[in-house]
Formats: sequence, structure tokens, C-alpha cells
Amino acid sequence: MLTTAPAAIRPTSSLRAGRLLFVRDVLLAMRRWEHVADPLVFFVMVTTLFPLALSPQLSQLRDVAPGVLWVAALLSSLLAADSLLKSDSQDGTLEQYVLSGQPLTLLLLAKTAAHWILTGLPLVLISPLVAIALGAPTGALTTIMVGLALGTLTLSFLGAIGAALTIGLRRGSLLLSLLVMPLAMPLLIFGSRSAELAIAGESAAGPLYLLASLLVLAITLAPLTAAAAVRIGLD
Amino acid sequence: MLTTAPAAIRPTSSLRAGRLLFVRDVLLAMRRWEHVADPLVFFVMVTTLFPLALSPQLSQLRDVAPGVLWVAALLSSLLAADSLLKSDSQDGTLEQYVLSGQPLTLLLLAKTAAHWILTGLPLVLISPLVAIALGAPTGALTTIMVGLALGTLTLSFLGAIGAALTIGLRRGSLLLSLLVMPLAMPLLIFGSRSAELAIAGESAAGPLYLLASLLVLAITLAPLTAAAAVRIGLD
Amino acid sequence: MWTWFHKLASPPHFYRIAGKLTPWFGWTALLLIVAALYGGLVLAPPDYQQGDAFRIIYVHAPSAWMSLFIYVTMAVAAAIGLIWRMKLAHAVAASAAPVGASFTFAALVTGALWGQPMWGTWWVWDARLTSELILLFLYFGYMALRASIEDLQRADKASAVLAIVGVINVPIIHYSVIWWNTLHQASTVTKMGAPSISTSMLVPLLMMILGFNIYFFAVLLTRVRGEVLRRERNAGWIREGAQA
Amino acid sequence: MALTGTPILTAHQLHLWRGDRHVLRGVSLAVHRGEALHVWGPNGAGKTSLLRVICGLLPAEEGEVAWNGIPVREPESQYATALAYLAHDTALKGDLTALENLRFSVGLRRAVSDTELRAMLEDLQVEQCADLPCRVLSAGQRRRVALARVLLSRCALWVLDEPFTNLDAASSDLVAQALSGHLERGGLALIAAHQGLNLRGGAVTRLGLT
Amino acid sequence: MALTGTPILTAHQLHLWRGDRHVLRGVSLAVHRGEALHVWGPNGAGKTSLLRVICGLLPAEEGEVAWNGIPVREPESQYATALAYLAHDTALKGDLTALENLRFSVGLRRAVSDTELRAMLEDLQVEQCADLPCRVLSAGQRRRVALARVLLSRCALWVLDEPFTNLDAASSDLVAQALSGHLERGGLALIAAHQGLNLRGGAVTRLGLT
Ligand code: HEM
Ligand SMILES: Nc1ncnc2c1ncn2[C@@H]1O[C@H](COP(=O)(O)OP(=O)(O)OP(=O)(O)O)[C@@H](O)[C@H]1O
Ligand SMILES: Nc1ncnc2c1ncn2[C@@H]1O[C@H](COP(=O)(O)OP(=O)(O)OP(=O)(O)O)[C@@H](O)[C@H]1O
Ligand SMILES: [Mg+2]
Ligand SMILES: [Mg+2]
Repeated sequence: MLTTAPAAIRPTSSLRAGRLLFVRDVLLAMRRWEHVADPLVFFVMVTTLFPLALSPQLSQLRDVAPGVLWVAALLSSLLAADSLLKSDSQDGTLEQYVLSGQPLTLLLLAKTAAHWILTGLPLVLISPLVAIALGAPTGALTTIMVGLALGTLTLSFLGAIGAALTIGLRRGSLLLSLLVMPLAMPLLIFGSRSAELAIAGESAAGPLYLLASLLVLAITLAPLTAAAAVRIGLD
Repeated sequence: MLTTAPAAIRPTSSLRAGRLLFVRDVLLAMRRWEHVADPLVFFVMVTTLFPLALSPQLSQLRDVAPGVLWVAALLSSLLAADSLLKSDSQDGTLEQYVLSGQPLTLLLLAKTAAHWILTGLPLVLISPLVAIALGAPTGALTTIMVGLALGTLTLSFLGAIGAALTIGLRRGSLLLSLLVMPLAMPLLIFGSRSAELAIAGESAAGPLYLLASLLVLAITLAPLTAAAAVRIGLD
Repeated sequence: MWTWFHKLASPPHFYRIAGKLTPWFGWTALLLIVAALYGGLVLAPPDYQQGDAFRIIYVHAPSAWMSLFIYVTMAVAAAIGLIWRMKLAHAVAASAAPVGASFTFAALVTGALWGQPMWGTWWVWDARLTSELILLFLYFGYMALRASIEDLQRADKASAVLAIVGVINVPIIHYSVIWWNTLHQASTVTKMGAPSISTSMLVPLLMMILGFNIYFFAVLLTRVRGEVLRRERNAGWIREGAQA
Repeated sequence: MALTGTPILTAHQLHLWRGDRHVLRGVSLAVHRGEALHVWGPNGAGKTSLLRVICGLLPAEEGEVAWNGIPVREPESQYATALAYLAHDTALKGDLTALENLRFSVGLRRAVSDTELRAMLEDLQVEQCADLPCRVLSAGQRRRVALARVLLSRCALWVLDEPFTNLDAASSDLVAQALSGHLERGGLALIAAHQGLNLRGGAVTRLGLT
Repeated sequence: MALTGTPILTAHQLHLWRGDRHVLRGVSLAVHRGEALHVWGPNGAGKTSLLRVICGLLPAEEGEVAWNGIPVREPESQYATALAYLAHDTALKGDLTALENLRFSVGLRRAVSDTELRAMLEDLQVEQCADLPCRVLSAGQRRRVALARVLLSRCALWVLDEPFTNLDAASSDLVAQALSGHLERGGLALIAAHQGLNLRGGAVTRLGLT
């Protein structure tokens, strides 16, 4: 077979390539289930740390609950973002993407999507429990979840940019946080604001719309930017 | 020279070996100054994120200041801890330590010390600024600094254990946090308590003594444990 | 005694003995629990101030107790495995962890369920509650570490180190939390349970705790047998067993 | 086999500086169908650098690379789809099995079936590693799995950086054999290696760097 | 050169399982002063594993390694100080220069002066890399710097895993030369390599793994 003439080949469509990458990343994560759990547990832990560091009256807790929730979400997304491209760039897989002839933007989009499914979504799903532990009323839960869903997804895309920019820097993780955090400020403000309103029992439509529009912006621009950054990072 | 007979050699004493390692690590960090800055800036960022996420009345801020300070310190120490052994284990240097004939415990002690100098100390030094920004009275600053100094040093040692346990595990960073955080809870509690007392203008001797005793415990036990873990981690 | 210990520690031997013991444990546990449930849910009178809500105690207190008991068991087994290089001990520790975690979880959930009627909230940052929660994290950490190392020997030893460090830390956590909590004014119902528990309530509770313990041993034995099979899969005695 | 027609891959007067070292000093090359260009030279001569420039992973300060006469600016799909690069490090995921790695890395370029993948692993005599995580594979086994990616890519141009590293004699022959097969099918190859290349089929031209 | 006296390094009936693969099946060996044991065999035969077991980095399930007749449990100082190991990967810090790397890694074992270090780098013909961060060095240059560590370690036992990887012909000779010098000084060596070892001085015994 090594020397036989090749049969006609069927090149891979970009979409198929994207799907392949998506599937592979999910598979890769499942190989080590605990890694999927990690950002989740981190989120839960940070939210547990706070009450420990504060005096444990529920009333006061409820005031800071939105802040705690969102800062925790922000941090764990940032940490997770670190792993988005690291292994790929370390073992040279990233070069292979660039050389694969597939649109890098699309590949990165797929990667980011997989990444959110694996790190952001679980966090959103657990948030009601955490919110209750922080003394939020049951009425506020849906708003909080929606807000976090929009926020974490946007964060994943921001994280992609940061990860792309820090390719090849050992110990990039903290540097990455530095790059992304400023971009994430608006998210944090609107997000915690929405949670605050929800807990106070008022309508949080305003901040949620703002979050949504930020998400749209991120989805359209981030993969392009990240792709460019990757190209730069390689040479 | 390749084939000439060797002159008599002067073997390296354990202490000298420790100093060598210490110096090398500091040098290595200086090569990438941004890494020294990383935990610091992360600390500052987290502490600035909070006021953003909360409604910024200073009174309320002052109540949560100790919590914010200490959670931020804890997190940035944990993140920094990830890099304590990672590069050494990736490029096979760690094996060389084990085979160097020098006491591994001592080498790890040196490494941890260097690590604290590079990641913990800057954080302690900047803390007064942050504390004031969070509305702490000037009277409380020394106590806060002492508390953070004791706490971060202990955290570095705990981090060493975590790092040693997660050698060579991909995406070890979050796993590490997961392992170390429960161990770090007491630090957080006593630490934030001391800051709280200081801000309230009372004596924080009690919690500080407890922190100190925890530190002693850590210094004596952690390097041994870490060394054992490293030996395990290599095969 | 010592020789007997070593004999037991040899996998094939243990496998056989455990196989024999399991059903006994299983049935006694079942009997005790059923009896305790009857005593607790039917015979015992409703609590004069909590009404029937107090009956959760029959699940809650035993699970909480087990959560602590199992962690210690796990750590001790791990230590034995590390010091005397006994594979079986590692197997025990490995099998104990998930059981302990689920008991901890049960304690948390039942506690929370109880908290709702009692304190009007699912969760308060009470000392005991918090340390229980942290205990859950310790279990998670142990399991996560074990799961992320595929080489068995290494996983055994590394997680053993963690378990031991953890058990040193448990009392520290416990007291730090209590201390932290009591520094503030008694925020909520810190002292748990009904005032003086009457014997008609106590006896079933004790039976329940005993039942849970025996149940734990039954589960542990079966799980360890599974572990042993997995670990010794290419050892001689299993092949023979398979042929036979 | 005579090298007829115009060269497919050409590079003209490439200059590359790394730090203050002038690594590539006006390197030109031309590769025809069925030709393997064997880049050799002492350590640090610039072989890897040259290969990376040709792949477009490293921009040369001067000179240009052309494919079918069309200058290549940065890896564009048309050129990239024709090129398979094997670097010093095998781009394998330690947590995925050899098969999963290939399923993905080959799949990125073309539709491929597991049977085909397994067949190739068998040809390279690493079938027993197909379902092991690459982390546990030996250096040479990893190298072979990485080579399988290239052999399966069906690309016109193979760019191999020291493909024989860590390989035992037997598998070195296998690779050489695969290579000559590729050339006989009209493929091109650019190979950095310290050992001499003696192929059954195909023409080998040597390019020395100093 | 005749192999006189009792062997210094011995291993008896080593058994090692990796996963469910029985990698080392009762390997025994004995190395005398001035002897180099050349471990060879196909990829995946277990050369690296054997070397790591000998170094005490990997515990063998059965069998034992003895140094001067004293069994070695885990790397104890007495044995470790007599042993220098070069793995598949060069334990170099990319951010430090070659000199700084050596200053540390050799310094861990014995007091060493920069002039001595530079002299060795010169002997290995990488003096121009002495002050470059290892990150930018070529594969072969990195390999040579890593070898310099071993050559300078003054250890009685050299354990080298494929020392010739990435090396050009010239430097392979240099290494071989250094090796025979080591043996003539009464040193021992354990070497995994696919190429044959032909040394001017010292005795070479071959140990085949399958
Ligand atoms: C999530 C909430 C709760 C958690 C995590 C929790 C945890 C615990 C723990 C750790 C113990 C100690 C078991 C032992 O030391 O043997 C315990 C015992 C107990 N708990 Fe809770 N608890 C919770 C809620 C409650 C509530 C709401 C009540 C009733 C008001 C309650 C009543 C008791 C009683 C009566 C005992 C047994 C007394 C003793 O043996 O110390 N618990 N619980
Ligand atoms: N920043 C820099 N400053 C100085 N010299 C550099 C720098 N970066 C790379 N070099 C030099 O450029 C050369 C890069 O060579 P390259 O890696 O292409 O060599 P190679 O031919 O692949 O060698 P090998 O056979 O060892 O793989 C090396 O000599 C290296 O020392
Ligand atoms: N967990 C595992 N399960 C199955 N096989 C394994 C496992 N870990 C290692 N192996 C096998 O054990 C062998 C390890 O071999 P080792 O790395 O010692 O080979 P080597 O002789 O150094 O090969 P090379 O010449 O390629 O370096 C490989 O065949 C590998 O496939
Ligand atoms: Mg090269
Ligand atoms: Mg090998």
C-alpha cells in the first residue's frame, strides 16, 4: 500500500472540518472528565470562598451576591480560556491547522464553541444552586442564568482572542487574564447589574439586551481577530 | 579536552545547591519580567473588579474589603502555584533534580522560597494601596500586610504540594486549585478575620498568631510532602 | 493475628472472603435500616415543635456521621497502602471515596431540605454546614486527582498523599470554621436538632447509624472486589478462576 | 527518472535573519515532479528554518517562494492543501489514541475511513499502538504515527524535517520506500536529514547549507 | 581492553509492565569499568524504559538494580551522584542561555568555572551558542549543550538515551570520542541507540531487546 497509486480523494469541506475539530475537542475533554468539572468546581469554590471571607449574615451576602457570582464566572472563564489553544500550540497542532488549507477563522469558531459547551455551560447550569446559597430569591434565578449564559459565551470568545495573543508564551495564563479582563469589564458591569435587578425583583431587560448585543459583536469579530493573532503568533 | 583525564572535583554542598536553584529561578523569572508582574496585576485586577461589580458605596465596600483582599490574594497565589513545577517537569529538569544526588526536600524548599519572593512578596507590598482603595483606614495597613505576608507564604507551600501532586497532568492548573483550596480555607478565614479586626480598629493578634502557626506547620511538612509527591509523580 | 492480616491482604484470599461476607453485611444492614425507619417514621411521636419535619434526622444525621467516618477510613487505608506498600489498602481507599462523597452529598441535601422548614432557608453559612461542604470538596479533589492519573501505581500513591494531607487538615478546617463563625453574633440556629431527644427518637437514630455503617461495609466490600478484579486482571489466579 | 518540464516549487534568493545571525543567505531552489530535494548541512545551518520558510510559517526577509509559478505570500488554501509538513515535534495529542489523532489530522484535509488509517498504521508496523494514548508511545512509535499523517495526506509536496529521527532501521526503510512511492507518483519532497537518502525510485537532488 | 574484576553496575531479572504490556521481561545486565553497554532493539522494545529503571526513575515490578553490589531502591544520593542521565528531551530552559543552563545543571553536582564550561562548549563546537537563549538554538545545537552537561558531570556512569539524535556527522564523532575517553578513564556507560557504536577505546557490549 505504501507505494500503490492513490485513489481519487474527497477533500474535506470547511464545515466538515469545523465539525471534526468540534468533535475532537469534546472527545479530548471527555477523555479526562474531571477537566470538564474543573471550571465548574472552581466557580463553586470561589463562590464558597467569599461567604467564608465575609461575615456570614445572609442579608449582607445578598447585597454582594451579584458581584460574587459574576466575578467568579469571569475568573473561571478566564482560567479556562488559558487551555483553549495552549496544548495545540505546544504540540504543533496549531501549525497544522494553519497548513490544513481550512479557513482558520472557522476552525477557531468551532474550537471556541466546543470550549464554551465544556466550560461555560456547566457553570450556567449550576448557577441557580450557588445563587440560592448566596441568598438570592427563587424568582431571580432565570434572569441570573440567562445573564450568565450570555456573559460566559462572550467571555469564551474574548478568551479566544487572549489565548491567540499569548500563543507560545510559557505561563501565558495570567498574562492572558490581563489582556482579557479590561475587555470583560462591560460584561461584568452589565451582568452584575442584571443580577442585582433580578434579586431586587425588578425587570433586568435593559442589561440583558446589552449583554446580548455584546455577544453578537464578539461572535462576529473575535474569531477573525483570533485567527489573525494566531498567524502572527506562529512565526 | 574531551579525552583528557579529569582533575579532582569538588562536589556541591546541599546548601550551595539550594542557593544555585534559588538564584536560577529568580534569574529565569527576570528573563520574563511580565511573569513576575502577572500575579501582582491579577491581584490588583480582582480587587478592582469587585467595586465595579458592587454598587460602590464606600461603607459597603469597607465591609467586604477584607474578604475581597484575601480572596484575591488566595486566587492569585493558587494561579501562580501552577507554574511552580510545571516547566521543570515538562522539560525533564525535575528528573535531573532527583538524580542530582541533592536532597529533593531542600531543593523544593529553595524553589518555593524563590517562588514566594517572585509572586507573593510583590503582592504584599502593593496591598496597602489596594486596601486604601477599598476604604481601609491607614491604621490597619501594617496588620493587613503582615497577615498577607504570612498567608501568601503559607499558600506558596501548600501550592508546592498541589503542584507536586499534579506533575505532568495536562490542564493541571485548575485541578491544582481544586486540591489546594480546601486546604487553604483556614488561611482565608483567619486572614480575612485579622484584616476585619484591623479595619475595625481592634487588635488582630489572635488570628495573626494562628496564621503564623499554620505557616510553621507548612514550612516543616510541605517540602517533605512535596518531595514524596514528586518522586511518585516521576514514574 | 499479623499473619492473618497478611493472608487477608493477598488479593485472591480477600476476594474469596469478601465474597462470603458481603451478603451477611448486606442483609443485616437492610434489616437494621428497615427497623429503624419503622421506629423513626411510625413509632416515634412527632416532635412537639418541629412536627414531622424532624424525622429527616433519621437520614440526615447518619449520613453526616458517615461522611466523616468514611473520610477517616479512606485516609487510614491510604496511609497503610503507602507505608506497607499494600495494594489492597489502596484499593480500599479508592473504593471508599465515591461512597463517602455520596454520603456527604446526602447530608448536605437532607440538611438543606431540613433547613427550609426549620430556618426558612435552604442554606446558611453555619460552621457545621460549611465544614461539611468543604469535606465534599476534599472528596472531589481526591477523586479528581485519582481520575486524572491513568497509571494505577502512581494514582494510588499520589492520591494517598492527598488523602493524608487532607485528614490532617480536617480538624483544622473544622475548628477554624467554628471559630470564624462564633466570632460573629450567633447568626442563625447554630445548635441543631430538637432540645432533648427522647429515647423513642434516639433508639431508631442509633439503629440507623449502625445500619448505615454496616451498609457501608457491604458496599465497600463489593466495590473493592471489583477493584481487585480490575487490578489483578492479568494475574494468574483470575485466569484460573475464569477457566474454572 | 529524468526531471522534465518546469519546476513546480521554486524559491528565489531567500534571505533570513534570526536575531543577528544571517541564517539563510540567498538560498534558491527548484523542485520538479518526482524529485526529492535533500537539504543537508551541519547543525544550525538553517535546514529547519528553510523548511519553515518554504511552508510559509516563517516569513523570509528577502526572496520569494513560488508554487506552480504563483508566488506564495502566506499559507493560502490553494498552496496549503498541496503541502504536508512534518516538524521536529510530532503534532500528536498525548491524550488521544493514535487512531483518533489521525482521524482528526488527516480528516482535516480529506475524508478518510478508519480501515484506511489502520491499514497505514499496519504498513508502518504500529498497529498495536492504534488504540493507545500517544502519551505512552515510545519516541519512535510516536514518530511513525506522525509520519502516517503525511503519508495519508495525499499532498503533492512533502516537507519532512529529519523524518528518520528515533526510527529503527526497519522503519527507516519503510519510510524511504513510501517516499520513493510518492515520487514515482509524481510527488515532490523537501527533506532535511543528516543521513544520506538512497531511494529506489524518484530523483534525489542535494542542497547543502553551511 | 579486557573486562577485569566484578561488574560495578548489575541488574537482575528486571520485569516491568506498562499498562497491560509486559515491556521488560526478565532483563539482566552487568557493566564493568571501561565498558559501554549498547542497548538496541526496535522502536518500542523498551530501551528508554530500561534506562529509566536503571536510573531509578521508574520502579520495576520485579528484579533489582545494584551498584557496587549494593541494591538501589530509589535514587539515593550515593548512587545518584555517580550517575548522569540524558533523556530523549534535553532538560534545558529555553529562556536561559546555554552557559546559564550548564552553570546550574553542572553546578548542582560540582563546583565548575565558566571557563571550563566555555571550553567544553568549544570542544562540542557550539561556542557561538554559549550566550544565546536555548529557545532559539537548533535541534542539534540543543542536543550538544545537553550532552555537555553529561560530559562535564564527571560521573562514573553515563546513561544516554539516543545521544546521536539530531546530531550531524561531525558532532556524532565528537561524542563518540568523548565516550571512549570516558571509558578509558574507567567510566561506565549505558547507551540506547539505533546506530552501531564504534568507539576507539573502551569495550562495547551489545544488549538486544525485542
Ligand atoms: C445543609 C445543611 C446541613 C448540613 C450540611 C448539616 C451537617 C451536619 C453534620 C456535619 C452533622 C454532624 C454529624 C456528626 O458529627 O456525627 C450534623 C448532625 C446533625 N444535624 Fe445537621 N446539617 C445541616 C442541616 C441541619 C438542619 C436544618 C438541622 C435541624 C434543625 C440539623 C440537625 C442535625 C442534628 C439533630 C444532627 C445530629 C446531632 C449530632 O449528632 O451532632 N442539621 N449535621
Ligand atoms: N535569535 C537568534 N539569535 C542568533 N542566532 C539564532 C537566533 N535564532 C536562531 N538562531 C540560529 O539560527 C540557526 C537556526 O537553525 P535551524 O534550526 O534552521 O538549524 P538546522 O539546520 O535545523 O539545525 P539542526 O540540524 O540542528 O536541526 C541556529 O544556528 C541558531 O543558533
Ligand atoms: N500504558 C501502556 N499501555 C500499553 N503499552 C504501553 C504503555 N506504556 C508504554 N507502553 C509500551 O511500552 C513500550 C515503551 O517502550 P520504550 O519507550 O522503552 O521504547 P524504546 O525502546 O525507547 O523505543 P524507541 O526506540 O522508540 O525510543 C512501547 O512499546 C509502548 O507502546
Ligand atoms: Mg532542524
Ligand atoms: Mg526511547
